[in-house]
Amino acid sequence: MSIKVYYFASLKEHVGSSEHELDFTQSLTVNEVWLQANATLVLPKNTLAAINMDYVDWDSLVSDGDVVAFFPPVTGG
Amino acid sequence: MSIKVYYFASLKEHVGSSEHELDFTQSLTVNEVWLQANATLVLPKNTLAAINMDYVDWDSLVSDGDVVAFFPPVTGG
Amino acid sequence: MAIKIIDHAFDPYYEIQRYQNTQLDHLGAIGATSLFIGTMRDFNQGSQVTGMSLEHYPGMTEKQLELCIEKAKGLWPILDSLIIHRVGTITPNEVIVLIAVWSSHRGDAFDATRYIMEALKSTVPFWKKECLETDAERWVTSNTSG
Amino acid sequence: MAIKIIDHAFDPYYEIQRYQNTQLDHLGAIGATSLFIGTMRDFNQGSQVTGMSLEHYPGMTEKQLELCIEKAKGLWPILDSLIIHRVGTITPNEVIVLIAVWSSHRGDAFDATRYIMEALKSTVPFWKKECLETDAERWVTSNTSG
Repeated sequence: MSIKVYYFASLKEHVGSSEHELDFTQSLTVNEVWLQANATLVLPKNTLAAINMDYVDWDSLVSDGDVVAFFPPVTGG
Repeated sequence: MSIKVYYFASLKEHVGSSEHELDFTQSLTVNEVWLQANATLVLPKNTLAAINMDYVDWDSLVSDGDVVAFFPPVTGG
Repeated sequence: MAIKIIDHAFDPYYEIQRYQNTQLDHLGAIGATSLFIGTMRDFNQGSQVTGMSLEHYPGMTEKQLELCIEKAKGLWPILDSLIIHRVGTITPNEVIVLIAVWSSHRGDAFDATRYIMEALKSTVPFWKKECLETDAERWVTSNTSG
Repeated sequence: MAIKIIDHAFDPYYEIQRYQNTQLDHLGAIGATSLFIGTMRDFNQGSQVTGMSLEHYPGMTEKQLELCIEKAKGLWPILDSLIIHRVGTITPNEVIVLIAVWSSHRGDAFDATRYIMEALKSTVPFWKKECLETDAERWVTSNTSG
């Protein structure tokens, strides 16, 4: 299965990339997606995760075709 | 001593006049001012009183030259 | 800080723009602007309302409005404020009151705007008389709680 | 109900007037309009700030803003609402966000506006990076409480 991963704001700078495309053979959690994509990087605490533009917990399962996003706490308004 | 008395809104209609001029020889409270000016009229409950545009209690004393106002609860905004 | 009593229909956004362009204090420090606009509805307490006349006590109105602002300033660090209130004959959809508060932080602007509105409704000498569809008139006898 | 993300400076009062004149629902029932306008200050956390860039997550931004409004509608009987938020490069005194809520009664408009603003600040994917007087840049790492 194939998913897209997006990074925003300071996390995009931390990762050094705004997106990754990943292919897996088995089902993964959001946390495992982070580890697969960025194994060598420290995960900044408070990092938020979304699947298809909805907030999710880090143990949520991703499905084929999902868009996963990681980003720091939001600071709009 | 001489004072002015103003009435507003429904109280003006109740009294049938928008103002009175009164002359007294001794010191009076706001309540006594109402009785002097409108002895025969029932005082509508919740009527508010002001001296010189500040809210006052009904037992406040009026002084020469004061402007006393009586009016119903306010309904602006 | 400004207080205006107006006896004709006014556009609150035009008034705010004009105030901001000519009189607003502390521009660079302003992070939050909170506005409240009260408009005349076409119904009230179960009846269709076709118009309204708004009486006030000239002089005491301004004095009490200033007191509302002074009290709000004592409670929150607000940078500037503007109150405009209609008097006279009003038709549905016209603006009755505009309250604007400027501050550095949003919580202060929200709190102060609401406080001023509640203080205005309970202390400033305005009185509404409604004209009903039946041509009857009735005094509004008390304000609803906020 | 409308949501707009804008990448250039805008006049909130012009936008509100335009919305009211062309799109506003339930006109005769509206008794209260509450607006909040967030503006960029020239200082933050002890530093002079000369500008800001505002990043967002297109698509998720709109989805989360709609969710803010839906949740507010579930809590208060609001008649209409408008949210406009800036993205891109912003200079001090420019407007960052406009929230407008229309309702029959004032308490609902006040409550819903504040709720939407707090929900926006905690859930909608916008991120601010400030440019300091020293030419340094810094990400804003958390929003202040409201």
